[in-house]
Amino acid sequence: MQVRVQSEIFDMGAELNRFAERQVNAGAVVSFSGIVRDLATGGLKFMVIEHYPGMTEKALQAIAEDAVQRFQLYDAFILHRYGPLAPSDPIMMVATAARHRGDAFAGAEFLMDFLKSRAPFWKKEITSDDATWVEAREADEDALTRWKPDHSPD
Amino acid sequence: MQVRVQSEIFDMGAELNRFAERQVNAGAVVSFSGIVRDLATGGLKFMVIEHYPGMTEKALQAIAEDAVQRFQLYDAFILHRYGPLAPSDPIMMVATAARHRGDAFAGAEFLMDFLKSRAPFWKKEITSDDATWVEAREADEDALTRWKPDHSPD
Amino acid sequence: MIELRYFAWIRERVGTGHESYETQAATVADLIEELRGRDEGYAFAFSDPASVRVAVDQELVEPDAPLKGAREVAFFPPMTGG
Amino acid sequence: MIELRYFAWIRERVGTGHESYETQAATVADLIEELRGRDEGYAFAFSDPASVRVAVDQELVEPDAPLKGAREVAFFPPMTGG
Repeated sequence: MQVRVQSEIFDMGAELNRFAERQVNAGAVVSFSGIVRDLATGGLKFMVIEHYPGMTEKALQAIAEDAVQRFQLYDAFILHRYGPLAPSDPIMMVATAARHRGDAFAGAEFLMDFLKSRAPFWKKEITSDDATWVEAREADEDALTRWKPDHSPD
Repeated sequence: MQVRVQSEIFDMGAELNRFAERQVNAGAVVSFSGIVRDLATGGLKFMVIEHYPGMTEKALQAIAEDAVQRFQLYDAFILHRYGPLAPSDPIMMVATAARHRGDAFAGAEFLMDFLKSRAPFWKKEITSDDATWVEAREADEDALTRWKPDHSPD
Repeated sequence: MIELRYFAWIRERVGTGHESYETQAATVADLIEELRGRDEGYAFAFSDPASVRVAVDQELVEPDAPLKGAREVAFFPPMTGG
Repeated sequence: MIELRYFAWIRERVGTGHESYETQAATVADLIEELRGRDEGYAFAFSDPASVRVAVDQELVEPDAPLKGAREVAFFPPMTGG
């Protein structure tokens, strides 16, 4: 299990390969990568991600451990950037390894849902004449309910 | 949209990067990679994958088109190998790109579910003293039902 | 003449990957019944119809699919890719 | 003394990222109420309690969480990573 927080850009393919090469006998590897999108109106100059050093690493570690235990993953990986990011830059990625694909997919979705709403990162979008904090989407908070123990899965 | 069928080994990280670089303004990229596992008893020497040239490419193309339309994906990619594969070799991968993560994940799971049970590939496991065709898992056929229109999603 | 194709253990039991075959069978199920009568290998290959999948001209079909106009019929076990 | 930390637009409204602060407040909610009274910046930062998240010693807590023994309390808007 590995979590990393860095300002530097990263190579998602190289990270995926490193993750997959660490695995022993996992049949399924899933990755998710988040990428800086331009605004609907166009004109995004860059994005700035603020985080809470210290708490961030602990939160990511806890989320990764939780995913590994819940879905009997062989391994989980979380990488998240902070600081200024250009449009089309990778923001973050997660990867999971499991015996079968169902657990690898569920584990990756779980990582993303918790990372979105429970890890201390905040995005700000900078255009040539404006700087706006991204608002949390209600859908992201709602996504957490599906992982509650009393929520019967489909 | 791209589908590829090949006997050569491939580099999943390089494929993921090529796929991601083709995208314009996708916020979410998901990949799944399937890897040759050793048998529970150990002793897998290699795996052989047989396929149905001609039908394979058509089936994969149809599955990719279906996924793009259902989940409004920006793009989908399927790569599957055939012939002899060594333990811990990558067997296949899929990738999806979408605006938001939910569609990218659902699209990738859809690709996998249909590829497993609707694309003409057959796996044979070769040990030093045996050669056994892998049996289809009932769970794989069952997985398709969740994508039926009358099946209300969770 | 229809081109018949066999894959995986159905191919191994039949003993060939493809052959040209003359038939008056109206449906896939009729053709399977006919093939079963050819010899022990075919009988073994088609002994459990539930584990035989069929494609007509490279499209998956059900056993009651008609054969009229078909150029290629393929028989194989449930698929195990991915 | 508790170390207070502020992030994102709460930090911008308060005007600082961190400060040491002396308080007798028993709970997080009491502390927020106290901070709101300090000046216009704090009042603005905490004007909508529903959009304030709080961590005590780097663990997310609810507003009724006690402050006894806390070394670090952080205030921030709903998180938007990923």
